[in-house]
Amino acid sequence: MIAESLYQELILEHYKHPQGRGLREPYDAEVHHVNPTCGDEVTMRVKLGDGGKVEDVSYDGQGCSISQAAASVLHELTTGSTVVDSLAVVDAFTRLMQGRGQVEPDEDVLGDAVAFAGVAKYPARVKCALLAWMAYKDALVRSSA
Amino acid sequence: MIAESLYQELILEHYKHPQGRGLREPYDAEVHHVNPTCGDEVTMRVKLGDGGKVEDVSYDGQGCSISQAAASVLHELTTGSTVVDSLAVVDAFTRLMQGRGQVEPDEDVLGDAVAFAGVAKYPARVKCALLAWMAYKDALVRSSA
Amino acid sequence: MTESMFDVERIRKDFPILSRELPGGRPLVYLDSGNSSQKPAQVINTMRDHFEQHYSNVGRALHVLGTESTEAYEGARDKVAAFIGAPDRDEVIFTKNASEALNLVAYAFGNPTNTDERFRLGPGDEIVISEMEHHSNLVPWQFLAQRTGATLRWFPVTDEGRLDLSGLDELVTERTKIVSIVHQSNVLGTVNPVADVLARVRQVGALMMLDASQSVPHRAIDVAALGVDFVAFTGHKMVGPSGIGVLWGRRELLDAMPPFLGGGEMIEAVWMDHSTYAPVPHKFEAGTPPIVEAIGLGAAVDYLTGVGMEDIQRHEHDLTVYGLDALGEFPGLRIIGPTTAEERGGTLSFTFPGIHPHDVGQILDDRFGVAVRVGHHCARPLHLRFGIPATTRASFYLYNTTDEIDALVRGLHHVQKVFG
Amino acid sequence: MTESMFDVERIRKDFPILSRELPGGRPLVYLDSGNSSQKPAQVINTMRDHFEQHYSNVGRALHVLGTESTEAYEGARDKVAAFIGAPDRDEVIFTKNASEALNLVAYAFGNPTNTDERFRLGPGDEIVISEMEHHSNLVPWQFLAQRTGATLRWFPVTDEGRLDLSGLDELVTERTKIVSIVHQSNVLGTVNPVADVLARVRQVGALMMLDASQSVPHRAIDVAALGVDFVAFTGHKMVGPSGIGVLWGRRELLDAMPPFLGGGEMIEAVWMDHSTYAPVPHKFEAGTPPIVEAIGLGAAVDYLTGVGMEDIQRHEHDLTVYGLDALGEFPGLRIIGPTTAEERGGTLSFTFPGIHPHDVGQILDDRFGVAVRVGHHCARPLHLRFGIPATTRASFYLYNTTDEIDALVRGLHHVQKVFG
Ligand SMILES: Cc1ncc(COP(=O)(O)O)c(C=O)c1O
Ligand SMILES: Cc1ncc(COP(=O)(O)O)c(C=O)c1O
Repeated sequence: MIAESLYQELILEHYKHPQGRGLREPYDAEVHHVNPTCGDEVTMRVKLGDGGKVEDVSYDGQGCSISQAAASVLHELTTGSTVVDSLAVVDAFTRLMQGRGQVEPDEDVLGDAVAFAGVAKYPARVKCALLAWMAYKDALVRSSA
Repeated sequence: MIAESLYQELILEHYKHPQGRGLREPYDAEVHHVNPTCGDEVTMRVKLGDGGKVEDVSYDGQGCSISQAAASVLHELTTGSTVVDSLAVVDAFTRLMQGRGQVEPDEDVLGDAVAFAGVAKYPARVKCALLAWMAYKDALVRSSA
Repeated sequence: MTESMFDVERIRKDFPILSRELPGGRPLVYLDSGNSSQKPAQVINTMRDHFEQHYSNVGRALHVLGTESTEAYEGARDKVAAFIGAPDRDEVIFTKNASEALNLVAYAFGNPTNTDERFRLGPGDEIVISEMEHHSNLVPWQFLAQRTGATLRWFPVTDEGRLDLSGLDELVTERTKIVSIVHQSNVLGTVNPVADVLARVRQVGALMMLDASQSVPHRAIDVAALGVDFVAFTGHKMVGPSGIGVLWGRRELLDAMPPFLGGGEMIEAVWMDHSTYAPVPHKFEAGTPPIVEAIGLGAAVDYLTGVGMEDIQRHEHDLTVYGLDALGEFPGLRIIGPTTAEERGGTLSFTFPGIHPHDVGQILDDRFGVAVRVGHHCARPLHLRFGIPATTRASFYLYNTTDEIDALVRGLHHVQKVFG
Repeated sequence: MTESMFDVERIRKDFPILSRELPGGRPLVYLDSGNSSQKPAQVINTMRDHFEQHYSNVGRALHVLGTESTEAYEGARDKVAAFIGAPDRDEVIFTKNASEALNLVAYAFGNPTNTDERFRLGPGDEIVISEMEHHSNLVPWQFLAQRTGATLRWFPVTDEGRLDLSGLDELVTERTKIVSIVHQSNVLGTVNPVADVLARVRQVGALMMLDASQSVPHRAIDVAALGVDFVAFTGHKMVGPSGIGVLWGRRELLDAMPPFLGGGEMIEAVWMDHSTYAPVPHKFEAGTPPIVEAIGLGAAVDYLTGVGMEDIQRHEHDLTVYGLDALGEFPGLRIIGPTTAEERGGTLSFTFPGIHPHDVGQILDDRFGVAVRVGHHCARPLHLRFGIPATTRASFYLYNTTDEIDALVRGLHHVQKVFG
């Protein structure tokens, strides 16, 4: 019963049919993040455009459904957005994940990412959900540097 | 009540009036033994004569009543004896001490040393009683070498 | 099942946690003993009783409590020594876990204050481990190589998950100072052929250490019969408490090694500018040891001996056969490690194509109360060797049943339904 | 006595062992808490409950038990961090005892793999300790000096048992890399003037470590306010279990230090030939940590906080004043350490002319059930400095009473009668 609240249909959907997966050229920065406790990995590339626009977020990786679906959702929410807006989404997502199930998700900001609300109750899985998102933040820092 | 069985009159007597204390010349071997857990120390000299005779056992040291009295009793029992006979006494004494109170002391072999029988019930004090006796054994080995 | 006095239902009653209910009223199916075992009431109560009635520091105190604590602590050493067939009880050194024991030996090498040839180590010298090592028998040797300039080499692993001895003579040579390998793999379940390796180690005059963290809990071990120089294992995997591990070593070597941690209890006499050291085991037990934990380990050893190590091994062998059968037939499942129960313990690691072990473990836990471990199990290089990031691992102990393996299989079917 | 909510009789009821009878029906008078403290039911029960209901390995397991154990273990870290005012909970590293914590820092220096200037050490560099150190804050630095060729120097101690700072500027110089001293002496009771030493340490750009094994249990400590770089203490002296100690260090330094023990949990990723390491605290926690022991320490910290560290300190101060008065009047008795209660804890060490401490301790224990410690208390150089091989030490804690000090005094009168 509990599992159901973790494995939302939407997460399984993104896992089985990841959006925007694959590493693409050109890019401004590439980062590789690893979750040492489980071996989940993600390589993430960011291409920025004029006016702080995020032109492409491409990625590859391996890991559990949560980490892979989170990367797919991240791609959807950030590509075509702006650095500033996407950072707001990352912030909201991070707060949701670290909220131990106490934080109410804001669907307007988070979109499909609200499906991950259940993950927040599983401390060991929070890192999986955040892996791609932290990598994205890191890649942004490096591409602006 | 228990203390009484440890601190036999005879032990207190040897402690207050140690026999043969003081380092003397000549000697064949000198050893210095320390009980690290309590800092008890003994320096022991052995002088052997013809026919395996123990001519003198002289010692100095510091420590508790048990360790000092044991050295004094050792002096009495070994000086003038032979290497072979005195080693038999050392053996009997060691067995008594390590017997956890289960070994019946043989007064014929041990003489005054039977007073230490109560010490065997105090594992932490056994080392004190044995300090001088182990040093004696060590000194014998070195003087025959 | 083989006829024996072994009664798993009676044994289960000794372990309070096994009758615990998980959230949602699920019963607990604990298949993660390779990670850490549960504790019988006998161990828990021994520890509580010591705290409530006898506790004090050991070695240093002359009073009644000090004497009682010291006797219980040193008594635990006697028990452990007897349990592993140590020729000399002073060869049993209490550490905080197996990792400390392995590091202790690694730090004995290449120490500039050491004068014993066997523990000298520098460029040109070699350390040999294997590709199936737990990080705790791998990283300490990497450190040692980095500190000293010595070279780290390793046995490969075959596709079946056995130690590959084909290059033994080229791998273990006159340059080798120490060979340290796992006795039973915590991922593959493989029990390694100690004698074959040891023969070569002796030929070249090197030392040999066994990481027995996964063997001592599961089979009768006799260190003298094994013939190696050092053995490490850990209390929490053998129904003992956390916070206690063991290094066994040959006395003569322990005497020759430089001390590792400095502090109270490990000294003979101290001056400001130098010290002399206590004889083993105390030489390697700096500071207040894990007193009540050692006493708890003593109770664990009593418990295991009471049940009987032969019976435990037989029971686990039966479970392994049953488990290998059940998983072997499972569609799409790949077992990482030997697929037959020969020279193998009850540790079954496996993968499903396209389903990540995290997801397997989560569903098993959430829906079925089946606790398995998922990930690389602190043996990442072994997983790299098999080209996989992680496995799902079910590991058995004396209190497990075939019913629990059935529950695992039911859970796996559901996993396939969700992610298929 | 000062007015307070502090009720020693109520506190005594929390400690099961205090109502134990010794052989012969004597009540226990436990005056050996400086050696190791007793444990309240709250700590014992927390540990038992964890074993019976929640135990599993931490960090590695995703299942319910693994999550509960990990939360309890990391929760204990939060509690300890709050207890000592650590700016960052990840600065709290669990070790097996204070000795391991001190060794951990000592091993960070002079490691050939280290690249941080502050931890480089070799000939010409100096390490400064003091003559009043416990062997656990002495031998690790001797080892370090021996391994690296650095020079070990030390603060002398005054006749009153205070740190002699008169040569501070000549002792702590540009050559000094680390100063490590005890916060409160385990023999003298002296509380050292940290700020005075630290000012000089900062002037010369060295690091400073405090051995707080005897202060953290007895007074509210704020590591940030102290301003030093490293602090070590130990669970068993602060109503916690054996098998658990703590190193606190400034994050930035912990990050810069090379790892110490290698193994599971302290890594980020491992290949056969190299590894990367987890961030602190895990970087320094190789292998399965003392899980239930850390949780027990968390319960100990809760207990002490519940009673109130200020009240505990006040109570002990009152006992110290009472004890110094009583012993000060005792014919022939010599107190080793400050004879007034200022900047001093409740640890009273003393000698009698012509009566060895072993005999004192034995009679006190056998006849009166008074448990004191006798010997050099792991501080042999300090005893050498005072020209004595050993002392008798009575040490107080929150559960002690003035009646117990009276019992001690009665016992000492009898000692004098037997040996006088
Ligand atoms: C001042 C001091 N430092 C260090 C230690 C060592 O603590 P542990 O034995 O727990 O390592 C002690 C206690 O034995 C002590 O009193
Ligand atoms: C094979 C093996 N070696 C070493 C260890 C390390 O034991 P510990 O974590 O108790 O140090 C383990 C368990 O984690 C293991 O399975």
